[in-house]
Amino acid sequence: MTVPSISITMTGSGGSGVMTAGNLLLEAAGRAGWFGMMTRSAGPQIRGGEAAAMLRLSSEPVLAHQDRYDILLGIDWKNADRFAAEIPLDADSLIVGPGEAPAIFAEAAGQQFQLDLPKIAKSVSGGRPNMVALGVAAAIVGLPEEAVAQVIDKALGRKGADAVSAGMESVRAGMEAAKALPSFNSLAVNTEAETTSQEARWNISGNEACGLGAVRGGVRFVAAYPITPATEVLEWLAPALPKLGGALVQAEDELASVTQIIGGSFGGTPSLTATSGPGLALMMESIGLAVASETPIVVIDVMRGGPSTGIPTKSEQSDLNIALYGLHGDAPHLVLAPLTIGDCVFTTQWSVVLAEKLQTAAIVLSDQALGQTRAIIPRQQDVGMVAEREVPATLDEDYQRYANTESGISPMSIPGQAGGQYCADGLAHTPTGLPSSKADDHHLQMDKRLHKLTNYEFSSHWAEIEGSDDAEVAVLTWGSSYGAASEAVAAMQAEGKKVRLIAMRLLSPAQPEKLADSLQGISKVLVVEQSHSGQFYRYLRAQYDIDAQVRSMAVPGPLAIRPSDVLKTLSEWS
Amino acid sequence: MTVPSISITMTGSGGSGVMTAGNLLLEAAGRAGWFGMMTRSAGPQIRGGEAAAMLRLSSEPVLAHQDRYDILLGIDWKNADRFAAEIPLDADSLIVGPGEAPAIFAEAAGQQFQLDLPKIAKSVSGGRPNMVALGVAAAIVGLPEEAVAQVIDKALGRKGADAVSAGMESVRAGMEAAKALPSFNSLAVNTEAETTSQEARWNISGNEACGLGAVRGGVRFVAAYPITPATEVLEWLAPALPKLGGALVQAEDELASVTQIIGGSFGGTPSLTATSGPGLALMMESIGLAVASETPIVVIDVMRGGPSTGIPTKSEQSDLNIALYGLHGDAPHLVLAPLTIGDCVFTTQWSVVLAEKLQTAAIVLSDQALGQTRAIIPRQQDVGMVAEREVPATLDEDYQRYANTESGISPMSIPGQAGGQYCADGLAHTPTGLPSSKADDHHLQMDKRLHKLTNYEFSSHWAEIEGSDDAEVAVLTWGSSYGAASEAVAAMQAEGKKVRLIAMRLLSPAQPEKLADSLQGISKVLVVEQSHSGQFYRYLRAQYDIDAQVRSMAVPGPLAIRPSDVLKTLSEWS
Amino acid sequence: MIATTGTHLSEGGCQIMAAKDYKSGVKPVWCPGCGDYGVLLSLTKTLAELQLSPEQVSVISGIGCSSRIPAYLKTFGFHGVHGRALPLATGLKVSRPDQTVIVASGDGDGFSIGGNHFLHACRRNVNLTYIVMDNQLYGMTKGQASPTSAPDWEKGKLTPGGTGINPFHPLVVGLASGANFIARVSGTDANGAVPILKQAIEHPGFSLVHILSPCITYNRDQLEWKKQVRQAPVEATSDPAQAARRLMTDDNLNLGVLYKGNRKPYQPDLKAQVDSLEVLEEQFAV
Amino acid sequence: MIATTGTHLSEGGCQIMAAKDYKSGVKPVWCPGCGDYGVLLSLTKTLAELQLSPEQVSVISGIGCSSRIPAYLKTFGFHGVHGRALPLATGLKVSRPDQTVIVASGDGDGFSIGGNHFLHACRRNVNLTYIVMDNQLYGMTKGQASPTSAPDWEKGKLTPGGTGINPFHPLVVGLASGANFIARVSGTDANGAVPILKQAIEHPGFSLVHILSPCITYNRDQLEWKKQVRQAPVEATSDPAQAARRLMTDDNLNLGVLYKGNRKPYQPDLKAQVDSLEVLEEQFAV
Ligand SMILES: Cc1ncc(C[n+]2csc(CCOP(=O)(O)OP(=O)(O)O)c2C)c(N)n1
Ligand SMILES: Cc1ncc(C[n+]2csc(CCOP(=O)(O)OP(=O)(O)O)c2C)c(N)n1
Ligand code: SF4
Ligand code: SF4
Ligand SMILES: [Mg+2]
Ligand SMILES: [Mg+2]
Repeated sequence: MTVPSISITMTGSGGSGVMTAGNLLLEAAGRAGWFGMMTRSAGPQIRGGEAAAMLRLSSEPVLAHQDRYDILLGIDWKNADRFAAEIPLDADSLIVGPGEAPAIFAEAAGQQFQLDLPKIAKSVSGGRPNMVALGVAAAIVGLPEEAVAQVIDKALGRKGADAVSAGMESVRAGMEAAKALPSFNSLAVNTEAETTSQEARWNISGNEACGLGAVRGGVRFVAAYPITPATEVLEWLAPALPKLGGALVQAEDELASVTQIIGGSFGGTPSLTATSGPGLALMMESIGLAVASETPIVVIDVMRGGPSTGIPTKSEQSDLNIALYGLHGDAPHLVLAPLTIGDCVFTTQWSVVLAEKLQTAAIVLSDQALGQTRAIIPRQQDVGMVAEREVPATLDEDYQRYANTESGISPMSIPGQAGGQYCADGLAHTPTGLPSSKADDHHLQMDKRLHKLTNYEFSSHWAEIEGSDDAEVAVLTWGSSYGAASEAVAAMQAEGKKVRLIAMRLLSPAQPEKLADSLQGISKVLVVEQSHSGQFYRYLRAQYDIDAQVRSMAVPGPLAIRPSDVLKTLSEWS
Repeated sequence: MTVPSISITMTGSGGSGVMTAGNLLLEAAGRAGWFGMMTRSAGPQIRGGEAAAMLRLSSEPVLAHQDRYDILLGIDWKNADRFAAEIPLDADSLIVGPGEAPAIFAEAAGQQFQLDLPKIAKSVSGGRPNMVALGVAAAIVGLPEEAVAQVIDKALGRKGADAVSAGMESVRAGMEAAKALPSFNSLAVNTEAETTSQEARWNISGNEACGLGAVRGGVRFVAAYPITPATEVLEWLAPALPKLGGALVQAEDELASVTQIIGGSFGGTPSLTATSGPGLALMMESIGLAVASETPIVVIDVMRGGPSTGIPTKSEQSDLNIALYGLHGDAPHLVLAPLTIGDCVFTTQWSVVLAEKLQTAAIVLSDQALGQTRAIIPRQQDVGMVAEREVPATLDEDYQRYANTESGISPMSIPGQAGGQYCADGLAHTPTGLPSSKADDHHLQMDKRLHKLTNYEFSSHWAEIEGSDDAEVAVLTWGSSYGAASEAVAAMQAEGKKVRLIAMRLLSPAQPEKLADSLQGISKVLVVEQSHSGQFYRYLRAQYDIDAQVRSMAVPGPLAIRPSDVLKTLSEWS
Repeated sequence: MIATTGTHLSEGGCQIMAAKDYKSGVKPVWCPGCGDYGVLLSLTKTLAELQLSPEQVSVISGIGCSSRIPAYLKTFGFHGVHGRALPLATGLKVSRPDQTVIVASGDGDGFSIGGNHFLHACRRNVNLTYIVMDNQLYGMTKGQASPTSAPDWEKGKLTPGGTGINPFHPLVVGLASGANFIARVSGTDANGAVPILKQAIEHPGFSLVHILSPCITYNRDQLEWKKQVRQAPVEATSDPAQAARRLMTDDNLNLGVLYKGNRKPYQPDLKAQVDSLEVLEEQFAV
Repeated sequence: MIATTGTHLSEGGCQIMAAKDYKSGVKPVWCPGCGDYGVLLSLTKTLAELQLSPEQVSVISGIGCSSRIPAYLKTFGFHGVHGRALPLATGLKVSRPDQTVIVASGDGDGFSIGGNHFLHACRRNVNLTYIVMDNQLYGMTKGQASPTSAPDWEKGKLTPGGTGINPFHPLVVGLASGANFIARVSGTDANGAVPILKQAIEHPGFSLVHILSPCITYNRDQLEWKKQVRQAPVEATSDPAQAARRLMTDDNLNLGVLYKGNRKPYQPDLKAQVDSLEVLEEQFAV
């Protein structure tokens, strides 16, 4: 069933404080017992340019933005047209703001009301237009004043009582002004929420969620070099790690950050770094070292538009190729992808546990759409998985660091363990780690490194599977495209059509049997992804035998794939 | 038809001069009008350890080593058993050397003759065991003394007449001693060769051939960081470029060498670098810059065993994945691979021309087996292709560096051209090069960069196709595996079986129509490659619809794929 | 290697270029008040002083707020990847010595990720002018510490308690690695910067110009620089040892030319010695 | 962060380790006569002097002839990728301050591809000992010029007429970037090297030990070093300015401790402040 929700965008030029208003609206919705998400978009200016806060609010958790916006609220309209492609309006949409909205919006929307927010703000002592906007928005969507008051209190409390009361005055003025406007208060306010929300709901971004997943998985050492849109993963970890007895080191570059974490891991500490495409490219050589030397590491790649510097502030799923194939030589490793903001916690945690268990590198493919979107979601319970590296039971003269075991996992000693000394090496080596160019040694270690991955039972976490058991059509997707695909599948099911959704969380190693099982009865597969060349589609062709008609729906960034895009393609085909 | 040939290996411990003897034997064979190839293998020591010179000599050009050796000639046997896996002997093989050969050889070979080369050398004033070995080898294979004398003269001439005569004395002593041995002089000596060989035949390694191809294609700027087994490409270019008005700069690392050549190319000079797996990994970020900014560059990757530092001195075709897919974002580019040592000239030259024409990055996948093997081959005619970059016909206010043309190729101005100023950028950009995060701009440039490659007609150079028009079985391979595959196919044809061989020189962009054409009538396809995970096989699955049964024969390094391995797999299947 | 193509605007000898003629007209993405506006102005004024035709000049940069500068100029430009402006410029200059090549970086681009190229560019001494807009932080990624940040700057988002690390001394390291010309200018004083930039461009070999360019968004304290800077009290020296002594006690606020070396620039001779490839091919003949 | 695990050989307090006890027994791949044999010997002797249990010590290297050294020792070791020994060691030491971490490089590994990490390791001043076996060339790749090669060394295979570039001054650059201890030893004089290496390991912060380690295969002239070296005529200074003056005129042949700084090493405190993750999770509660 599709989720009832309200979508609202607030825009404003540099200095208008529109993002603050958006954040407070989201938080207030959370206080009121709702769920929701907010994505920000900004102009090309480094800072202080025009911006748009795009929200979707709902009484149930939401995974993707809608195809359209109910409300466009402008604090002002300067350069707002820049966001037109991201803010589709239609005959049911309402525009509110001072004077004439840009034609591109006005022509699309059904209704337009003029409301001069800056002017209203002036009527309040210390009033701010963005707080007025918050009041207008809260009123239109039907949020109780109490919820807004709580967040104003929290946000402005530090600035003193005057600031709080000026803020609330502005909010109230906005609410008052909104009475003249149609309301969209279709969502039931959860009256119990005020008491339970503190525990039951989180306000979190995907990047923060990755950080949390990392420490839950046991990560205690991080080395990093900032890059958009991954920086917030690191910024969250920087103060968190010292509290847990860990450390984050800001490195001189990505070559250093990835090798620093190899060093940390060699020392026995689960270690991680986060980056984006350009940084990942620089790390590939050393990720290969982690694979060959069997030193566990986790690298989070928060993907952005590519290639090259590309579009740092927008999302795309186009680093799949480099993550799967970007290592020189045959270097089997793990590639995983969170499906939702909340799932960033679990997938990162699981990746840490898997990397440590399998003594290899794990690349986690998050993206800008997950990472920099802030959402009200149910609290993510800790599943309790923690890194557990196999250490040698006994250490004697014969200890072989790269012993050929049945599982392919060789117990790994840690500096400080007497008798466990070995020399880790990226050269082809013997079971003891001695460099060797002999065919037998090379083959043994390559087989071992492959089989430890392919033999491992990854359980049902490999994918989320939704929809009908008796469907003939399936949507196959991965990572953040899950949100839109899931909504589209739900909509089709609501129409009585049978569809199945398979969203892969584990990309590598491939799971041919699991996929075959999950495709039972399916004769048509739509492959949905956000890339230009259909990277996921090609990967599926390379690794899986799919006994069905397969069609590729590959849409590059920077615009998010919308549920309706998937729905349309699906309806036309099935 | 299979080529009649003699295969001989000479071994010796550190300081024995066995490589010199091998090189002179090869050169002498060339003088005698033969063709041939020589591969060297050495122990783990940095320098001066045991070594093996493995030769195959023939009256016709040869592309791969045989499955077995006719003769194993030891200057001494110290550590020679280290090479056993590389030197298969059988009942028809002859071992010659001082005392007992290592058991692993002796047990395999049909005949063994004791000949104490060092002792024979002592009987000559100034005699050297390796020159004795040269004489023995020359006599066994039936090379005329005159041909050996010529190369001795050339090699030792600088050291004075005494050295030359001591050398020849040793050779003659070896020839004399060899009279007691069975001879393998089955190859006709080309008596005209002495006069024509100078022009008609080359003694060249694949790495040198890449260097020559580069300058033939118009490369005049090279920046480089040394790495085994690519260094000789650079070492050949270092003195050659200044003669041609070009330059080679030794850079501080691979990050610098690849960006230096982007700078050189931006300045209008066809530019190239050469590296191996670890260096290629470091270059990926900036190769993406070349793709996005449409600045032509050529990167030669002389592949070695992987992953990580792997096996620097041995061959493997396992960098195919990184070359095809190792760039972040969607970054279409060229990937090519020479098929033979001689073809290193043409493929490199063609790559330069294509990169310049299509304003993109070309990765050339040579490997250690081609690069560091020295061969006598027919002189490689210059096909006359030279880099021709499209420059703007006129330059005015409206010049758009990244204009959306029909071919997708946008005329590129060069610094110094008034009115042609633009700012090259790796950010998503408009046709003028201005950074843009708009969907339309992003899509336009991505489409353009893809289509300029897919629209281009690559002609018949895309692959070598051999064998029967009416075959039902095909061998599909790429790069250096062509040699063994070609020999296997020829052997099957000689047995009256019909087989076709398709060896791809152009790996990316994929050529689905061309492959479909070349597979007309084929119902079984054996995919042959030197990797552990079947990278080529997976790539074919991803990009091509092959309407036949497909089987993968993927064999990792470090041992070369042998014609008989292919033949066996083929015979068993077809 | 390549024939210089095209006609030069100044070839007629009469057309006088003004500073504004070097502006591309593209609107900078910088925050209002950013020091980089001043640097842009200094550059256009310097180019006008030198009367270089825009097509004779290439401005190469990496990634960062400061590295956006090439697009705002009417010269050739290359906005490359983070940290690699110097090698890109090296490849261009070595193969096209006729171009005037200016390299622009920030303190992160130049001294953090690009540190190795900095070392080796100083050492190699190609005839480049390297301007580094130092704001002691990463502006583009929204305010993290850079190598030149003060150890107790607590606002760096990855170094909550301050970096605790001594800042990088660009000029001392530049001198130690062989830079041939070292100067400092204030980004907010375009007129003061022009004569220095002019000298830097005209000086043969590798010229390093350290520019104090405040980031008003992530460290407003840098607005104070304007008041704190002073002309270096002594003349430029050409003695590295003397320069070292001075620079080691330099407090980052001395403006002017601080060192003027006379090492020979690195520039391969690009005159062909043979006129056919066949001469090279002879070596392969059996 | 991690509990130190395992028992120490020396825990009983009675077992005395000899130099040979630090050898792994693996036969080096080095050419007979290579200077690196001497370095290996010095290291084992130094470890014996310090009576460190082999499992308390990690030796981290990059790629090169010299970088092969960890496998020849009985300590923990990591033979990583080319140029990245220092960051690998940094990650290890920061998260495992209880380990004694020694980093081994060649001049190519350390100053060419690894130059940026060198700069920043000096600056960061983590308690590491960095030994660089300088043979002024790339041995492993068969004889190309390195940053420390003489400009007129014509045998470098990529620089046929010599590099024409001033050599890199590791000690000057190391000092300029903040190394806390700087010394030079001769690779061929193990007994002379031991006391210096010992001090380097014991000195807090980043210690740089420049080792003249001849490559007899690609530059036999380096055999002369043995005769040319001398003890530095003056005592180690702790004044960076004085050290700078001395090092700038240093001819590469002065042995001994040349600088001993007293900057505070960088070491994050690894004591946990909270005992449950829930404290961190509270911030997300609506
Ligand atoms: C390989 C890579 N790593 C990281 C980044 C992210 N990044 C962009 S600019 C920048 C720092 C810029 O700092 P600086 O050079 O001082 O320029 P400023 O913005 O301060 O002028 C970083 C880390 C990137 N683009 N590429
Ligand atoms: C990324 C990468 N680039 C290049 C190489 C090739 N390579 C191996 S060792 C080496 C230089 C070693 O020189 P140095 O560090 O001085 O050590 P030495 O052999 O002289 O002791 C090079 C360039 C490599 N292994 N990896
Ligand atoms: S963030 Fe700082 S450096 Fe960047 S444009 Fe704004 S003021 Fe300038
Ligand atoms: S090549 Fe030189 S550095 Fe390498 S092992 Fe031989 S002598 Fe030592
Ligand atoms: Mg900066
Ligand atoms: Mg060296």
